[in-house]
Amino acid sequence: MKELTYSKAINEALREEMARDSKVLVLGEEVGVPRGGVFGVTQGLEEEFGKSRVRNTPISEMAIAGAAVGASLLGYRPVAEIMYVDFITLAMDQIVNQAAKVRYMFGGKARPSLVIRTQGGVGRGGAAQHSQSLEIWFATIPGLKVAMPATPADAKGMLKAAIRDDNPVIFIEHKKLYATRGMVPEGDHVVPLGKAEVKRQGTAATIVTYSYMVLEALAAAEQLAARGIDVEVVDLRSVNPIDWERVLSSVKKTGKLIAVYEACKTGGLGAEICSRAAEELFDYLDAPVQRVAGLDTPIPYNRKLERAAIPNADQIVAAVDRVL
Amino acid sequence: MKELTYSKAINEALREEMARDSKVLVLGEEVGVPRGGVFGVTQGLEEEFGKSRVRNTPISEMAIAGAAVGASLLGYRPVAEIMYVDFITLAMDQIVNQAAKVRYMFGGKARPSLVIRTQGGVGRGGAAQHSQSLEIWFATIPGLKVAMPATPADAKGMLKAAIRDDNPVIFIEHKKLYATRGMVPEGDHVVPLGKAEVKRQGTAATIVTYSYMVLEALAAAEQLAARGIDVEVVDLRSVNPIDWERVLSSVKKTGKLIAVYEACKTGGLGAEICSRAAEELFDYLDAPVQRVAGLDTPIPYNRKLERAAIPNADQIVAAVDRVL
Amino acid sequence: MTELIAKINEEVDVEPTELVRMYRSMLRIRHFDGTIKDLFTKDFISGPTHTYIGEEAVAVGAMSMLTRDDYIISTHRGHGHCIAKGGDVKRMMAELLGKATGYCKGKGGSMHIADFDLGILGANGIVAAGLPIAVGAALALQMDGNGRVILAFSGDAATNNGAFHEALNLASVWKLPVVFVCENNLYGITTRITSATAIEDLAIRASSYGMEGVIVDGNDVLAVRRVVGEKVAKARAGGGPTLVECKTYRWFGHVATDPGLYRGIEEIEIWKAKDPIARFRKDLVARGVLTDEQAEAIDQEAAREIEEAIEFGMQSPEPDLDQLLVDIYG
Amino acid sequence: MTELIAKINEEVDVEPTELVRMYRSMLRIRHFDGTIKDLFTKDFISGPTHTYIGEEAVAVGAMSMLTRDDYIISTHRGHGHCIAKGGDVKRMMAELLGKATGYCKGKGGSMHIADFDLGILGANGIVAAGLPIAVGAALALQMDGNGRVILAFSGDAATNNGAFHEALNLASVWKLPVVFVCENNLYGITTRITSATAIEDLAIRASSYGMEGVIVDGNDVLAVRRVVGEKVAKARAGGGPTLVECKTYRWFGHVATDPGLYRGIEEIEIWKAKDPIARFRKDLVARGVLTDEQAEAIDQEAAREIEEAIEFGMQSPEPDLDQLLVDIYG
Ligand SMILES: Cc1ncc(C[n+]2csc(CCOP(=O)(O)OP(=O)(O)O)c2C)c(N)n1
Ligand SMILES: Cc1ncc(C[n+]2csc(CCOP(=O)(O)OP(=O)(O)O)c2C)c(N)n1
Ligand SMILES: [Mg+2]
Ligand SMILES: [Mg+2]
Repeated sequence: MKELTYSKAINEALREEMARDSKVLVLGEEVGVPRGGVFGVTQGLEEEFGKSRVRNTPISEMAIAGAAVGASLLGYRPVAEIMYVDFITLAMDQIVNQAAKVRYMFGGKARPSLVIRTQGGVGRGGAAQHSQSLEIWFATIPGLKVAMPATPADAKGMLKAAIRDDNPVIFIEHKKLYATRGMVPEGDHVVPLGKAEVKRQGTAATIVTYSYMVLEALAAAEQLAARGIDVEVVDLRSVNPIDWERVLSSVKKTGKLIAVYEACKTGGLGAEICSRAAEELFDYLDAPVQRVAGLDTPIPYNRKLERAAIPNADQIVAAVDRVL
Repeated sequence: MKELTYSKAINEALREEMARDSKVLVLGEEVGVPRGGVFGVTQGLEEEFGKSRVRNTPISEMAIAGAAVGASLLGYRPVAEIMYVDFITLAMDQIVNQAAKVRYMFGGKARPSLVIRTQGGVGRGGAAQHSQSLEIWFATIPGLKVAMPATPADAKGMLKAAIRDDNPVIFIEHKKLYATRGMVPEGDHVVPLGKAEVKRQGTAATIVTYSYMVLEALAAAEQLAARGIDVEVVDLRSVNPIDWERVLSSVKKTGKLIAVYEACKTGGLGAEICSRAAEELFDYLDAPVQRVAGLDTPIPYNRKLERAAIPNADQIVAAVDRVL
Repeated sequence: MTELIAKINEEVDVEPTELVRMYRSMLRIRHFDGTIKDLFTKDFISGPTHTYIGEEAVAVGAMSMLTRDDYIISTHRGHGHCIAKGGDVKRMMAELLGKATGYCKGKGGSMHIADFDLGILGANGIVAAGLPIAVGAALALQMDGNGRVILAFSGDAATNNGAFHEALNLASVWKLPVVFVCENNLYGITTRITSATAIEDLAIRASSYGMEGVIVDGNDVLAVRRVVGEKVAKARAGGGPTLVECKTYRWFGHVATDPGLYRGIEEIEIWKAKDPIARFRKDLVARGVLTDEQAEAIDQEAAREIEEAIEFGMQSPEPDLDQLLVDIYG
Repeated sequence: MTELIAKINEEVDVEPTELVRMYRSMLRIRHFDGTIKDLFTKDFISGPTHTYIGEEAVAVGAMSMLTRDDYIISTHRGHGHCIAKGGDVKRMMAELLGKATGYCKGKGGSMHIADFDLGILGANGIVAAGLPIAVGAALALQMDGNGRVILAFSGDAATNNGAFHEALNLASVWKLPVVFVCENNLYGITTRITSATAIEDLAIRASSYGMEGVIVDGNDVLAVRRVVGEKVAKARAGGGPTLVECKTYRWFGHVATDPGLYRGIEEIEIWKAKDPIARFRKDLVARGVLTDEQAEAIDQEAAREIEEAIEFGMQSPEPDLDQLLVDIYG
């Protein structure tokens, strides 16, 4: 184990996988020399693996995604970076109509072994076009997998799993997580996709969340623990497919569900969590399901407003209090 | 009142609005002479209103949507057609980052008075890239309105409302509805956006649905009525914003909710409906909420498989039976 | 940058067996697509289904210089590409009929036929979407470094889509082994290319990417063969991509149900008179490669093959219902 | 198609007051963007914020031939465009500071400043996304039929995006009154344009759309004025769109926090020596339009205006919290 930032953990996963498998490529805007991506996540890769396997691209999101699809069909394992998830709007056809569909519509022949790395969420002042949380777009598409790790260890382990996976994986990082630190197992640390993890055990209520909001949920759990209330925090880690077994067994145990997510409340992923629980655990739920989510608004520039647009630990605490 | 097909009802709305307001334009692939769109919906408009107001475009979905945004900012009311909702993947930036955001991010100055007409859903043999139901992508975006009428009368009335609306409206038709017929009020028949309608009254259970599935739900209601079971069918009509008052008051009354939608079950709009009911009507629901939805699969070409991929009246009946 | 290739049939140094193979391939396409309208009308086929009749010289000429190990990526109008690359007409027809024996187990249909073993990376229901994918495949081929290439097909109207621009730019800046074959049949659905863009010759677009652009008579199978062959050789040698515009015409409507008459009978007749198959046949007979009887026999053999393909497809079973949820993830 | 405009300063028939206005506008831009780094470091500004220093001649020259009723659409690097079109530096600065008095009530920030009353349809955080919007605005202007035009700005790197292709093609086939002004500052973030495309002169891309393409020295404000003015006049007269490539350079990094040194000190120094403001000032003094003292005084006035703008912004209130849910729908 060693302490790494989230961003270095991702870098390490890329380095290890590139060293392990010569079919792994990295492409995207600015991913190579000099900066290794505008967030520095791919730093050093071009120096280590060369221009051929680490490719800066033009500002052509559609071609970046399409090139990843095409290279994967010939046996490569491209890891494409889309700088902000907001820009993935330009690559939706390649992701949704091509990558997600080729295996099925060609009757099983294709192996779209690609990863699209991107980052989303509210950071500091990105405003309406640089702050979105769009994971529901991919969570609802069969054929895609969607990973949204919250910790450096999961980021490393899930990216390794994603690269080795034979399906298109949308790997959504969070800009506010890059600088966070955590212990990361050394060596071949692989975290399977589609598996949630209980990040904190408890019995009073179940908080289901993912990505940056795991940190807010854990902070809320601390506050509640100080008052003698032990909530369970389930980190989905993958939002497609969702680990229903883990989610539902926790809710069964606690009888209470709070779904926490940064995306706009209406139509966001938490709706799926709550709906599934309401369908399948009717006899177990002893309080209404709760959603603590982003407000239904574009993200404003002003910091005070920006902060108010998304959930925080206090709101999570309040939601838990409502159901106890 | 006169009987019209869904497609003619839309055509009539366009004609009436173009006659009423010279700022209304129609643009898109094939919308003009000779065919008036590949589904014939815009037939006759170029002949009546001229080349300047009815414009065939190149196969440039991004530019079609962008041109609609730009013209709206200068006071026009463009109605752009994207031939299949599957192709809207190519216009997501203009719709989500531009149209939906301009008013907010410019501090209220912009008036994005545009309509994007498109059509979706499973038809006959369109397969994985011509059959999708992607409304959740837009239902989760604040700033957009999303209309999905099920009847000729609603299609006409809602399109008129959409054209007069000062917000970007994604108007999603259904390919299987075009040939359906229904009575349509003559004259200035405007159906407000954001208002659901009870298409059939009942007390045994509430079916909440929209677009083509309204027909399946009504067929199911008939079958159930034959057995003495009266279900209420709520047609959302608009999926952004959702008419919560109407939805929740019906569920309050019946105590049972079945959400029916053609899109993939996981992450689809029905999750939002069920989640909201579970949150707000905990004390009223006397059976688990149900979802009757498309399977989580790309749509296959073969007709037998295609039919099996999406819900039908029998499945709706079965779901009602489960909760009674 | 743009060079017009005129008549180049004079000196042909192609083996007679190869010429006959090409002729047979063109006829297979013609007969295959000749059955579509009928099958559609009888409701055996559904979904948008596009015929290649009139354009056979492009697919057959372009692909005649590829090996089995080379790749192609096709379009919505893909039957001809698939047949020219050696696709099995039985499995193609079974796919159109939605059968379990089809190329995609009946799950893809006309717009999604693919045969990865033959290097056919698939038809595509999204206009121009194959081009960025071809760029990725070409990147893989460049990294493999064994001289293989990919042909990326598109229509004329497809060149107005952003995907075309991004794909050609990226292919050129990375000097990838791809030849972009643009089938300019003058229309996208009912829209004439000249009302969708202010230029006539699409090959000129290559210059925006520092790429070579060439125009060729797309109804002259040997001209297409020579030009594409040259550009394939250049790509194999590391010379980077080329845009080859083939001027041609689709005889029938955009899809099976479209009579296509918005183009005017006269225009259609002019182009039918330039029938690439009749022209090639005449040429082959004139050169003594085939007798008239032999040419006719090949025509009839091709027709029979397609009959057999229909027979095969009709006899084949539907996919099992449990196929619905198979092949989503791997 | 592409024509290189060299030195054209010899015969200048521009009113002295107009020359002085242009000079002042360039200085406003320089001083405005000169404050960014400091404000950012002190944490008064957040989010990606891009400076225009070094490129002032493009915005000011291009916009000097517009009327107040004409339109522009800007980019992420938009402060210069806004100032050149007459934007209020107080409201701009207040916006950067996230204040209620800002152009967008503090809800937009640097990348979303707009002033519809002045025809400024907004900066844009998405590269190239303004171009299709400009086409729609130009369509509106064409239908209005009163001779107004729109200038659509983009960077060099933006021309590799599909949006550029679709927008220029559509503008050309519809002969819309738009002039595309491409600011070729040689880089997109750290990526040199020549490693993102295989061509050097981006104006050549116009030929793909049957459009006129022109290159101009983007550090020569009068050259930009003349060339863009000509193309604006052509657009007003129904002559359709033009692509004008302005060769220029950004002195500093891509965003406030980027030193920009990946470009090499030497290259940066070469371009600093071509300072468009110093050059214009020298020219104005040489022509007797201004004395050195007057030129200096204008510089100081501009600096003071920006100081006042900061003062204004700093004093202004934050938006109320209830603004969060206002302006979503209208
Ligand atoms: C992105 C996209 N837009 C629109 C369509 C509908 N469509 C199918 S084929 C076609 C015309 C294509 O024309 P062209 O590229 O010239 O090819 P051709 O059909 O002439 O072979 C259109 C518009 C589509 N499939 N994909
Ligand atoms: C679609 C999209 N991709 C990527 C980005 C990130 N980005 C912001 S500015 C920029 C570089 C733009 O370069 P250029 O067009 O030359 O304009 P310049 O910054 O040089 O003025 C990039 C890649 C973005 N904002 N939008
Ligand atoms: Mg065509
Ligand atoms: Mg630049």
